[in-house]
Amino acid sequence: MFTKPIHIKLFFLAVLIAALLLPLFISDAYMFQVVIMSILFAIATCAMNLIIGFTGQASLAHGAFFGIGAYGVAILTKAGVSFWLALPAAAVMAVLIGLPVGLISLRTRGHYFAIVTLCFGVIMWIVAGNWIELTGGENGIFGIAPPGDILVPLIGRIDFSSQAAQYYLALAFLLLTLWALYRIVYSVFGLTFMAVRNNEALADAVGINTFTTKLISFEAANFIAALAGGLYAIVIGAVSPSAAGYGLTFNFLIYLILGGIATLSGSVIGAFAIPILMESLQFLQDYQLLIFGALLVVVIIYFPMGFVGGLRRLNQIIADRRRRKKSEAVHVSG
Amino acid sequence: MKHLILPMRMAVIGIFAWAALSTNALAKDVVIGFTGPLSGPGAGYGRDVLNGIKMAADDINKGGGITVKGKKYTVKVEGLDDRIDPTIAVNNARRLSSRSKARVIFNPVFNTIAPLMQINQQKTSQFLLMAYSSTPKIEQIPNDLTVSIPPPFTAYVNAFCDMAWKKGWRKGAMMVTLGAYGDEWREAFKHHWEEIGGEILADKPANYYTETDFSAQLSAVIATHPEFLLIGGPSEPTGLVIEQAHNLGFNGGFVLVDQAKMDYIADVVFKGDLSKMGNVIGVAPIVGLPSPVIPEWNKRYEKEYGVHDTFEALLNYSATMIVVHAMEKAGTIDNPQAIKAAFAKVLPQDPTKVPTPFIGTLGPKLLITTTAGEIIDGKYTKVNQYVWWTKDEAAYMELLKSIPASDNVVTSWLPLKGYLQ
Amino acid sequence: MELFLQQVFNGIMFGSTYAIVALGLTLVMGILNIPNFAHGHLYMLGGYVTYFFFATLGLGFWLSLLASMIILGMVGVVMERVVFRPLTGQPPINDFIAAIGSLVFLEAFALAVWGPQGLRITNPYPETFQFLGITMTVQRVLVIVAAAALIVGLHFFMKKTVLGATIEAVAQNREGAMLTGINVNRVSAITFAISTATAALAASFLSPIFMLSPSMGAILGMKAFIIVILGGLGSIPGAILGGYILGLIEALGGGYVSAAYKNVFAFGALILILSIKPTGLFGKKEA
Amino acid sequence: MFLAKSLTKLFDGLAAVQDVSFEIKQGEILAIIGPNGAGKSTLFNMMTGTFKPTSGLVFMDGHNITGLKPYRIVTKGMARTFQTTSLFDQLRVIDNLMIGYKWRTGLGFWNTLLHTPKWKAYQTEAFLRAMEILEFLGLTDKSEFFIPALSQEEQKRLAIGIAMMGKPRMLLLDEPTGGLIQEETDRITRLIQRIRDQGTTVCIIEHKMQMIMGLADRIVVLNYGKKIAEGSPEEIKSNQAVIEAYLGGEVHA
Repeated sequence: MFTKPIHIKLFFLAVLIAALLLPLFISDAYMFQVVIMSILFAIATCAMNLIIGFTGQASLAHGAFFGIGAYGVAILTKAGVSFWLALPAAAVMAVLIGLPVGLISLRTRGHYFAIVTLCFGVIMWIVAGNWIELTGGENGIFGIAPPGDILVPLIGRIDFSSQAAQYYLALAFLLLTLWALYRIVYSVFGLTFMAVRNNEALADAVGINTFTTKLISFEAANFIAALAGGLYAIVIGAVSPSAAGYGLTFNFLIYLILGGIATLSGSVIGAFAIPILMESLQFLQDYQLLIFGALLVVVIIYFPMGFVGGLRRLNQIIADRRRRKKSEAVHVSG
Repeated sequence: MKHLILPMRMAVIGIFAWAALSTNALAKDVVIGFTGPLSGPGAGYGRDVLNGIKMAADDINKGGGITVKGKKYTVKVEGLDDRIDPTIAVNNARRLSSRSKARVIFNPVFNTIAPLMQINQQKTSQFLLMAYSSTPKIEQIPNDLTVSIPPPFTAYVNAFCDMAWKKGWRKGAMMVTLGAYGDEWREAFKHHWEEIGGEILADKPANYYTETDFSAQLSAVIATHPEFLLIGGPSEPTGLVIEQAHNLGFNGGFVLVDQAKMDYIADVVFKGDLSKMGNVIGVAPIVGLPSPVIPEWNKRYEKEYGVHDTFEALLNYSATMIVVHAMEKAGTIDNPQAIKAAFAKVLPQDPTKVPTPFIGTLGPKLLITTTAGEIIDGKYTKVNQYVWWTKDEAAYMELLKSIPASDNVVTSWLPLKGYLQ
Repeated sequence: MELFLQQVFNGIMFGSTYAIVALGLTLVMGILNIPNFAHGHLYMLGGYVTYFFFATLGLGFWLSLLASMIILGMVGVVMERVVFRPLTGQPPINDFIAAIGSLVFLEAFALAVWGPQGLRITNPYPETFQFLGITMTVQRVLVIVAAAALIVGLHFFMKKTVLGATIEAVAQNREGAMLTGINVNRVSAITFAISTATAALAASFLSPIFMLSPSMGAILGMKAFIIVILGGLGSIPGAILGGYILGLIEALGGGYVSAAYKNVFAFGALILILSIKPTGLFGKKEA
Repeated sequence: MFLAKSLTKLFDGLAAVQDVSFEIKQGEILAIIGPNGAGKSTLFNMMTGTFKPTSGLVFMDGHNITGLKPYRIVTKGMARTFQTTSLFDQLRVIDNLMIGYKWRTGLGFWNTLLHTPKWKAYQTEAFLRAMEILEFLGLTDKSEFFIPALSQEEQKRLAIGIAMMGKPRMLLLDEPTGGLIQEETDRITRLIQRIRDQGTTVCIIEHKMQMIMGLADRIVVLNYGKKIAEGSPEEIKSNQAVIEAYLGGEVHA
């Protein structure tokens, strides 16, 4: 009932192999960096997709939870905790902090929910900039060491200060995220998220506890966002309030919408395409943001469902037409 | 799900097309990189820094460029905007070092300096990081390829305290900008001021970057009846604070943190009317600096860039000069270690050629005197110049010879803990 | 006591600005259902346009103010037509993205035209006077008076004019209004124009006191959003009350407790109020 | 099986429903009728937990379910549809149905993430139930369609199907044939009869008198928020108060 045709599976396999082999073709530290960061942003955007895209609750505190992951890993590793412990711990921390936030903000709906979560996000951002003892204030926490070398059978020693190792680490988490989201989204349980987004009253009437559903989605998104943030901390090596800011939330939102909301591949495509677009607009210098702002408006007008959504819509129109023709043919013969 | 093939394919094509667009610097150029805020808050500051670097490159190129191992090179400056976002800053630095082969990169904000110090020693993309930030935190991170340009702000703290004390001020109140820099400043100032016997009556920081009306905090600090206010952040809002304090009936003096420049405020905010500023202690006005080339430099700078000159532009101008001359002396344009090692050979700089000459190096720090100035009754007074790194009088007297002097400048020794050699 | 009064005065002045800016936003958000996150940036643009007429062309303060309101009104019409009207029928989150695109554009535009350095127009009324032991400047009093005048004016406009009644009708029932022959598109354009013109008005009054910079609209825009939600979406009295509440919270919190956490008070108050009343102070029951 | 005891709902002090009591018996079709604004929907919403009654009690199988949230009431064996056809219009027909079965299963977060054996069993169970309902509705060939591609009538059927998914013992239908033409109405009527024949009790709100008279076993009539009559279709037809409330002729319209 939720299985994909074989050629799609083969295509994803090909993409996976390409992704695994990519480091062989990138010799350039710059492109490597952009790709690694895009993977991290893709993870966070996928998480945002869960709560905004699939569950329909515009959580604008997402950047703050990314920040909790980043600060969590930074603080714990600085205190001597191994990265491999610090990362899940930071993510659990995000879930714990997310609980009161969710309990309060999920009482509101629509624009109200967006603004309440934005407020929570801004508050956490301000706290990050001012709780000097814990977060280092505006300077943040710097000199965060990458995870220690680990010994892997067959491959040998992995040194995480190299870009290739960071790439595979990030890729592994992206695949893990996509795997988890795939399982959730293409299931009856995932349908309840979409049911809440689509028609909350009806979902309620058919026995779905909408509040709990939203809370689970919110918390799962926070958990994953924090994982992405934790990875960010070791890739960048320094964490300052901008890693927890609302600017980050807006970036994720742009990736999400332009890539294609409520589609798994859309988040990934958005998180790759937009930063790469921004990088390639660097030559415009002072006019970079001018052009980007205008582009954003034009794209949202002409591709309201984003890139993947647009293609999907096209596909659907064609399929519907074909189906209609077929049923007409049946009527004629019958 | 066929529809997914197209986007994926296009994304892959996109990545490779973009990769193919790599632009290598021309063979005869030596690229100096810059990443910093050129838009958003801090844009003015970032542009001042970049302008200084650009002007140095122009001056070098006008003189025929540099000669390294017999080959002639033109200095090319590539400046990228990072909006103080660490992600973009790292991308920019990678881009500058991988694509443009820049081996020297300037950055003016600690939040982006720290992540750059994480990557500048990686074998695949080494570069010399020219960090323009006065926080001592830079020296806490071990890094052989970082140079910090400005004097530590604590040198200013000591200098300003010294001047304020001599004026007879005892009771102060603080309303400094929020943020890392402001936090460090007010803490250091409070500590030092109380150490020498002064008193701080109130401490109400304000956000100079996002707020523009300071009356709430100002009323609170003024209500404690201080003799002077320690204020400052970026220059323009600092000017506003002075004006608003006067409007609220404050008649005391002001001490400005080193980010705020009194001449800039006087010229830009008060349109040159010094009398509107009251009594002010702060970083010396540029016109008061001892170097003979200052007036000419000033004029050229303002003509070229259409903005008031600042210390940021001056010090980065001088630092860029050090870098390119060190390249000549080291005989390499792409070995950052060798370039840094050659700094010693081009220092001290000649005050008749460079407006703000550096004297030497101390660990990762370039050494330059701190200069403090004052406005009394609508006029600039003489400039105080402080040597802060010599550990004894004798070393100071020895150093005096290489320090620029003029009739308008009083030089003295103000040892700064942690930096004495 | 004097200190307290001074803070209250400052709070009222802040609040006046917030009220005007939020008023414009609540019109657009409540009536057109457009979460115009770029509202703060329109305010910023209004300030720069006033600067252009006042400082660059040398017009007087009041003329510049008028010119700025007219130009921003036109900007509002254009923005509604070009950016938001094509998005009709799309999910609100798309309006939000378009608004982010617009604000990025506006900020980059101001940066390109006027540069990053702060600009300010000379204060036309810099005189200070003492009242109840607190110091005031005429310009600041003017801000408060202008805000009050605008609020009263807008109230009469909405209640006593045909156009105002039409706008209200559209706000209450868009489809219904369309059926009675109201040209909804025209009403949308006019509402947007009023919204942006009031932002320009606020910016004009404040530009002698505050520095203009391309990024100044961001935090104000966010606060306006918060006030609109605080007061209840589309509620004019809510926006006004919310504006003054926020101004006072900030002034008192910033003056007495901690400036660093000043915005935490403001945003925290919103969370508190919404956790008690999920649709804001004057919100309709089910939004 | 179901009992409403002096239900009252006040909106801003005005009574939308006042002191209404009635009973629904196992296996019958009970219709609630009344002119527009009589309080039918408000009554319905109180029965299903959407509104909390200002006063009065609701019982299901002798259990007090007053004030329970709608999603809890469903688990007591009562399902409902909405007046304006309410579907998950962004999803496919089959998805719409499967959502309706979720509460009966243990398809939670962890089961789904880990694909436990339980998950597999439940997922199959839900799918089979959906296929069963599709066949019952006569929509088997449209299971992959998105909602907008369905006809008005098909949508109405699907809405009933979603409510049926969770195997309710009592079904509450809010104007199931609103906006349909006679032919379609007849088909829906037959569907409702088949539902009842399967043993499900039905409570229905309807405007169409003719249809109700033929379908219902008993009728409750509301006017101005009060119950003015209760009885078999024949009794209602001849009830003076009802005729007056409908201004005479309309009952037969």
